[in-house]
Amino acid sequence: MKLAVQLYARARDLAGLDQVELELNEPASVGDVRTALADCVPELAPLTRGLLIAVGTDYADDSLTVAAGDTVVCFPPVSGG
Amino acid sequence: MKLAVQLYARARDLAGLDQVELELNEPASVGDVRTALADCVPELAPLTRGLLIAVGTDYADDSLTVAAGDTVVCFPPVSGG
Amino acid sequence: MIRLTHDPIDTHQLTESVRDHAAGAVVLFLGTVRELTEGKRTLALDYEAYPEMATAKLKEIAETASTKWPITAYGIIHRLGHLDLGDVSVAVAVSCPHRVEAFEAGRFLIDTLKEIVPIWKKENFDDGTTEWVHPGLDAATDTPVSN
Amino acid sequence: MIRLTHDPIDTHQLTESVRDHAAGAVVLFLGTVRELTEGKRTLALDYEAYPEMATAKLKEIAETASTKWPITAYGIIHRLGHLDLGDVSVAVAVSCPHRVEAFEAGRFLIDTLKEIVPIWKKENFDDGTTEWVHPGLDAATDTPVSN
Repeated sequence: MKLAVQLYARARDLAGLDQVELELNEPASVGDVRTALADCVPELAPLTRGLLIAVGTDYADDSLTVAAGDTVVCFPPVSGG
Repeated sequence: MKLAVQLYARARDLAGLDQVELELNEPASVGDVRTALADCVPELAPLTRGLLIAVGTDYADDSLTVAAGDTVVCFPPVSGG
Repeated sequence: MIRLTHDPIDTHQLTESVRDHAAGAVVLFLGTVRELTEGKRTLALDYEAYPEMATAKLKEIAETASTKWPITAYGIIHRLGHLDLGDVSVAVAVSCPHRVEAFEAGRFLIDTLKEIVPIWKKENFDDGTTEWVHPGLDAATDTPVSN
Repeated sequence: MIRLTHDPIDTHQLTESVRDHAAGAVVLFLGTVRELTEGKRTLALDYEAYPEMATAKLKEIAETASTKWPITAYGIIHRLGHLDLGDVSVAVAVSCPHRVEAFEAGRFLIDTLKEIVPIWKKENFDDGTTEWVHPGLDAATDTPVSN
């Protein structure tokens, strides 16, 4: 399946892209997204351990299953306030 | 010596006076002021243990010596804020 | 800046006065006249101070706070006189480089103010009674206003 | 009330919005753009959010706070975009019956916001470099602006 992953902050700047299209085998987990991201965008590889992934508006851990059409978002640790 | 003691809040309302003139033997302490106040203004007697006494702009304990001309002020526990 | 006033407190001006490029955090505390206290309904409060000592103690508290936390700027204003429901009785503003310090300093300033600054409030309850608030002394309800 | 905005935050309006006859205490926290961080001089900050999730998490935090403290009213506004020195980046206002609760709730709201809400800031230093702030990741200074 195809899955679009939105990038924010330093992840977006390193990738040079707002969004990355991944090709994943089903069923796919958030952990698979993490691995595919690092393969597809080598610039993100040094960050991947520290990147956070959200599905919809919730943090997701690597075991969560993602489906085509999910809003998947990837970003480094937050620093608002 | 004569010593004027200013009263505030419930102490003033109970006494019905802003200020009480005390006659004290020298040397006089804050403890003597406390005793003389209760004698002179019986309405204050039930409060006397709880009354605070300041000399100038500082809290004074019963052992402090007071002199004629000191600003002596007496009030119940504070409740600002 | 320390002030006692009979006028309404300009809380916005106070807050702005502590903002500073050296500070990353501002904490403002407002005490406001609350309607219900232990089931009794308050209509108004009257505040009174021994002003010379109140001002001196507020300065002392601010100086103590400045030795404990890296305070960039502060302001404390206490209102006196007759206050209606919802009115601001006290405003404490403090700025520091970081937020933890600003919260701790703000908390210290208002806690210590309430402990040692010679200011008193008298409750005006909706049943017509009034009562000076003197923590640690027995509550003593004074004559109904209608008498 | 929860809001993300690119406009300057009206901190006075926010503070007034939480005042209530049921509350005796209001705490306002402001985060402001500080000039010096670990010896480096900041000229400006750029804030960015994943807005849908930021709003959802702010609501979640406020709901959690409301189960821990008797919050009368609250408001949280986070600014986004380019902020200059001294600008207010975030404002949290909370009112409660008593001050201890208001301080604790205010502290919880800003602490938790900084932990979990997807908002990021980029430092613009006076040496022309910029740097995303990502706690726990190695600092990585990006290309000088002049390149």
